[in-house]
Amino acid sequence: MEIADTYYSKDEYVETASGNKVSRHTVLCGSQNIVLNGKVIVQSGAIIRGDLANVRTGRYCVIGKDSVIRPPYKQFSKGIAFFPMHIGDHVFVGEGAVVSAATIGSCVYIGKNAIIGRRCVLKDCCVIEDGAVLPPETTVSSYMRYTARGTIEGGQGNPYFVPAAMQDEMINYTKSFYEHFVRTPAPAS
Amino acid sequence: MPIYESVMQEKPPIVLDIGTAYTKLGFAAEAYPRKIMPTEVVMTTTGIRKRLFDYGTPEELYDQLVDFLQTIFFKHLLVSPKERKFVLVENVFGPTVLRETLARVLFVHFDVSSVMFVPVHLIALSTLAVPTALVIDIGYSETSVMPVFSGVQIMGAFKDQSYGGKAVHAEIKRQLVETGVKESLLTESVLEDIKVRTCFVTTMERAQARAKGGEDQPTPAPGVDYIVSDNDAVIQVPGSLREAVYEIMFEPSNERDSLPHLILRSILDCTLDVRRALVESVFLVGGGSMVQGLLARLRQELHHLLAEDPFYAERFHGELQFKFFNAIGKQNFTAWLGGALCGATDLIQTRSLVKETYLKSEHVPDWSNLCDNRPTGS
Amino acid sequence: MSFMQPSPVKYACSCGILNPINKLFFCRHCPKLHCGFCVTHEIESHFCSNCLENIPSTEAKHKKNCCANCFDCPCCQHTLSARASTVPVVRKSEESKDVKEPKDGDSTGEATPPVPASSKPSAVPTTKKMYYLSCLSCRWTTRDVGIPDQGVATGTWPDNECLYQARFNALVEYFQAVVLQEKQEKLEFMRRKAPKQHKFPSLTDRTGLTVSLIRRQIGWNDKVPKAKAVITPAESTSEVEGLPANIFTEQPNLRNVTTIAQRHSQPADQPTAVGSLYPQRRSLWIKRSLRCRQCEHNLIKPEYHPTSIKYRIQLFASYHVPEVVMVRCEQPLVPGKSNAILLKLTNPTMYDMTIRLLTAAPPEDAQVSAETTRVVKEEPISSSPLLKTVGITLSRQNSTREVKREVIDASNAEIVPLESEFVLSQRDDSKEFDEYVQLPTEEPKFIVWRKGNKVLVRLQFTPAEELAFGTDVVLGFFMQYTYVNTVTNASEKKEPTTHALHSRVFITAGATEQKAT
Amino acid sequence: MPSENRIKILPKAVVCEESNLRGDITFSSGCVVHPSATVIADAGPIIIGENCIIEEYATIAHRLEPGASWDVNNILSIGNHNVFEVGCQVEASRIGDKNVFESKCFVGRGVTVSNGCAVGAGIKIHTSQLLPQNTIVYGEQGLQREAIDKQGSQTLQIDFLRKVLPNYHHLRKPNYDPKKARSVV
Repeated sequence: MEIADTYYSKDEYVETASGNKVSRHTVLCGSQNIVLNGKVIVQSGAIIRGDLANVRTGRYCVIGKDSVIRPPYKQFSKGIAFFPMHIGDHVFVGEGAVVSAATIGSCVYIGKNAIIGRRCVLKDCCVIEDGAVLPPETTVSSYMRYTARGTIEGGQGNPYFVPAAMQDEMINYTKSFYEHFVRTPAPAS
Repeated sequence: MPIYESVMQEKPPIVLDIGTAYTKLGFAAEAYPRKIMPTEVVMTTTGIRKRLFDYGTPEELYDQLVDFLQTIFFKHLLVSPKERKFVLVENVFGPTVLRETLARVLFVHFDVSSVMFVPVHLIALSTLAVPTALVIDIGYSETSVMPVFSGVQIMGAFKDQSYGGKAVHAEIKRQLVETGVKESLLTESVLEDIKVRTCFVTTMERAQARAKGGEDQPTPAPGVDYIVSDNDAVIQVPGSLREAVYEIMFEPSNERDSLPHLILRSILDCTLDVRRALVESVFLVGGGSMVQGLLARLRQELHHLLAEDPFYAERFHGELQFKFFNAIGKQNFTAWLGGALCGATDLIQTRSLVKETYLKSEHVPDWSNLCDNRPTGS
Repeated sequence: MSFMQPSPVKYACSCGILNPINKLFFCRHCPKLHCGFCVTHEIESHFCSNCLENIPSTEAKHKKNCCANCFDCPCCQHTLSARASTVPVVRKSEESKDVKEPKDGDSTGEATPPVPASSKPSAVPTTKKMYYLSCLSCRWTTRDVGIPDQGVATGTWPDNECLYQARFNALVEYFQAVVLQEKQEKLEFMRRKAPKQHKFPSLTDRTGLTVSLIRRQIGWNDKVPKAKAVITPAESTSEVEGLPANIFTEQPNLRNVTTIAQRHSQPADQPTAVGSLYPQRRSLWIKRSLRCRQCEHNLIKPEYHPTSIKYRIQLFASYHVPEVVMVRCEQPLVPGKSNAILLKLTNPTMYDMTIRLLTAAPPEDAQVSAETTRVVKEEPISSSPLLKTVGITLSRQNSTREVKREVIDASNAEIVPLESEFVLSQRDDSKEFDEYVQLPTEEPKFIVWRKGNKVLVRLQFTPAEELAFGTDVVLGFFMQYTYVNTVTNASEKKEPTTHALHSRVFITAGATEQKAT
Repeated sequence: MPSENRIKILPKAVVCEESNLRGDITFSSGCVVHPSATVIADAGPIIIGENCIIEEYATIAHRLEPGASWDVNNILSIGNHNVFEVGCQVEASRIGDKNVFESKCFVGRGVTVSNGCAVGAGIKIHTSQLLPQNTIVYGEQGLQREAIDKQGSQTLQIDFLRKVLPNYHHLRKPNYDPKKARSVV
């Protein structure tokens, strides 16, 4: 089904030169450490913790409402370090998700209220179901689907669970999400 | 022979024991199954998780079996079923539609090269390397007794009753609901967990005292607070429940259908000269037989009945001592283990139903003329 | 519309099952749609989904489909992570002893908390890294069950062995011998019964003096090695294990009793006490390739490398079949009230397509293209050269096929077919970037909008009169489209052939609303 | 309920300005409160022990029971070294030391959390119960077990955050000196 248009008010969102659309009601800590590579939508209530470490996203990402992007930390015997977080292109982070992954590949779908624990690795083309909880240091490889029950299903070539053409579908989805994320037309007065 | 051996090494047959509640799966000549998984299927079309044997039409069963076996092959065993040999452990008196559909799925959909159906009681016995025993299979939906003498099943003496894991679950549920626990909390998995982690079979003396009622009741075993994790509630599991739920297998009734009666009646249905041999070789298999205290109780009950019940006292003669076999491995996969043994031998070549034969008639021959594992060699 | 929501548009697969287009594949050789049900699944490669290492299939088999390095938590089935702790190497009586204490190996279930002195920075200058496995989900560690820490993070963790392996092996040998013996006896019996037919002595013949002599000369056994299979049968006993004495008095601690899932994850020993849980080697994962059942061509073949997301062969239906996307219905769905639905059709191929939407199946041989011969379509599958030449496919030749099912026609609305066919232009990625102005051409009335390889079509329909409130309205139609095939089965023909194909499409338009009164 | 917020921040505590604090709350020394964290003390004062971390969207609430009103003596005391991870919602009646509340977990009122416990990510505990020492609530079903290894300490993380957060955030100033206060009381 075609994605319906999502409207936002002119006052709420800032559009950057590279086409990023960032809500004013977000908390971008340490914004000098946050790189949004263009056509990225950051919806209201999202928090990106650039103050802890660098955060970098690819093109056509969607950071959903009230989600938290938080670089992961690791404890060593002598101290603690926060690691930079890399997010690939065409990544969708659903509403209310908490993401503390080390890396997220391209064309990844993270469902609503999913929790991605510290230093998880999400490879390209994987799906995290709504409400799924990934314990720290989980690896989800390509074409896998991490279910809300905590099991992993799918795999490349498995026609169920994750679409075989996940890459194309995510590209289409995030692009059309961006295209349908439009400013509310001025009321005809 | 070398060719055959290399084939064996190349592709060990797949051994499946698809039970009502749990499926045991693995390869022939391996000492334990690779996985024991719930017999549940996630439908690829709808994503709904359901029990494999909940089906409306045979077509529905067919589709569910396809999805179920697909998971087994490509998620657990990681081998292609194509051109494989199979050993399937089956219930002797299981519904025909089941084995027919299963065979159709394997031959038509998965293109397997041969299937060998082995009867559960007989094949379980092969793990002992003895030819004679009274095999009692306590499964999820039923408990069945089958005497085997010299490697031959005495079909006339087969007995079964519906008390298995399912009945125990129902009993736990009934008792808990009586104490005021909300029924919605008691899902099948909660009941199973309560059964497995808290319940046991009590001794005969205590059971009799409880049945009699009166003052001198034994103090029940301590109760347990059980936390239902899914719904985040606490259930008080009374100690009396813990020791009493398995009484459904021992309840005396006029029909003489409690487990000890079932065993004795089954022995009585056999000819005179095999009875002593059977009495001295009782073999319990199936997940239901793993509960604590079952063997001890059963032994007590059997001797009690022999001594006290005139019906049996008349019919059994001489000094009888019930003896039990200990399974190798765990009882819940004993039948599977037998299948794994059977699949490791040449029988898989000679006694299997091969694809060509199946496709000619699209019919599975009945079990009676299929594999028979006679350790004595006849 | 969320990405995960099931698509309202479903295509009927050639096997009769309805699927959204992203679960369908298109075999160019047949040419037909296929779904996961009607293709053969094959194993392409094994890999560990945690460490992402490719494992050759022979090694995978040898390792029982388990990864050599990764372990699952026996408690919650999540992956275990190796954790390092620094321990002093020098035997400095108190402290080092303290560190190594946790391995006193009591498996009684009364797991006493060991003193975690290991994380304490030690005063001893020479230290060594020791590793233990820890679960980050349930905090289980190998120290909990008294497994000693290891000097290297992977590889040295001991496996829990099977207690009755020796007995099992003996049983296997025994039964193999018994069966073999039986077989030989049978042969012997048959041979004795059958009249002797050979004039000349044969080495395998075991009667006759000459043969016996020759056999002895070349060092063969004179007699069949009659190794009588022996095994000590199991013994039954009247001694049975009773209940533990304290069961009636002691308060059970459920935290020390394993759950059924934990037991089953360790099938060999199925421990009942939490203290006997043991790290379990992680199962491998596979990549699959899919093959058309009819013509044995691959539909999907992934790159074998675990981290690669590419395919070597990818015949997704969405690359070959015009995609129908439901945009919206013009009015609320009311039973018996005529309505119109807007559909977006996309041509994914590099050739123009002519599309017709019909209410009945087009006749089978409605091939529009002039040069198309029906040979292509009727090319018998079994006669493909591959099948003829390769010996191993002999058995496949009579390979059985799934019974084709009837498409379940769930449609409950009357469709007004489009009055004419229309052309959908080829896909051109370059056009996406330039500001392409559509020339105003004469368009059929039902075309609302057109851009590049996309077109928006207005299809009129009427939901059936008798539909109850809240039932889904399903539109069903046949979409006929021309498809230019660049591969052909007939090798002499080089030119692409054009087929007129059709798919049955069902659209769940939404639930009916209350009839306006 | 007191008319205005009375936030006491002891020296060496790091409390971001962008946090939502309501009621009478005491942050002991070494506490770190991230932006967008919420602490609500409606029913009575909340006293948070030393070296606690309260992350984004975490909510610690001491809510009014129906019909009840602000009571100075109804103190919700939270021990030392507790971690409240992103999006957790904790309304427990008492919290000991060294507990971890992982992301998006919910701990309802009536739950008493002792020491060394960890409530796993996404787990919801509504029923009144006592979590004994070192309880780990884990998994999609919220099973409980007893940890044998002790939880790692969070002091290193606090050290790091105490260094980094002032560079990026406006902080609430420590406004309460225990020595001075003691002389007052």
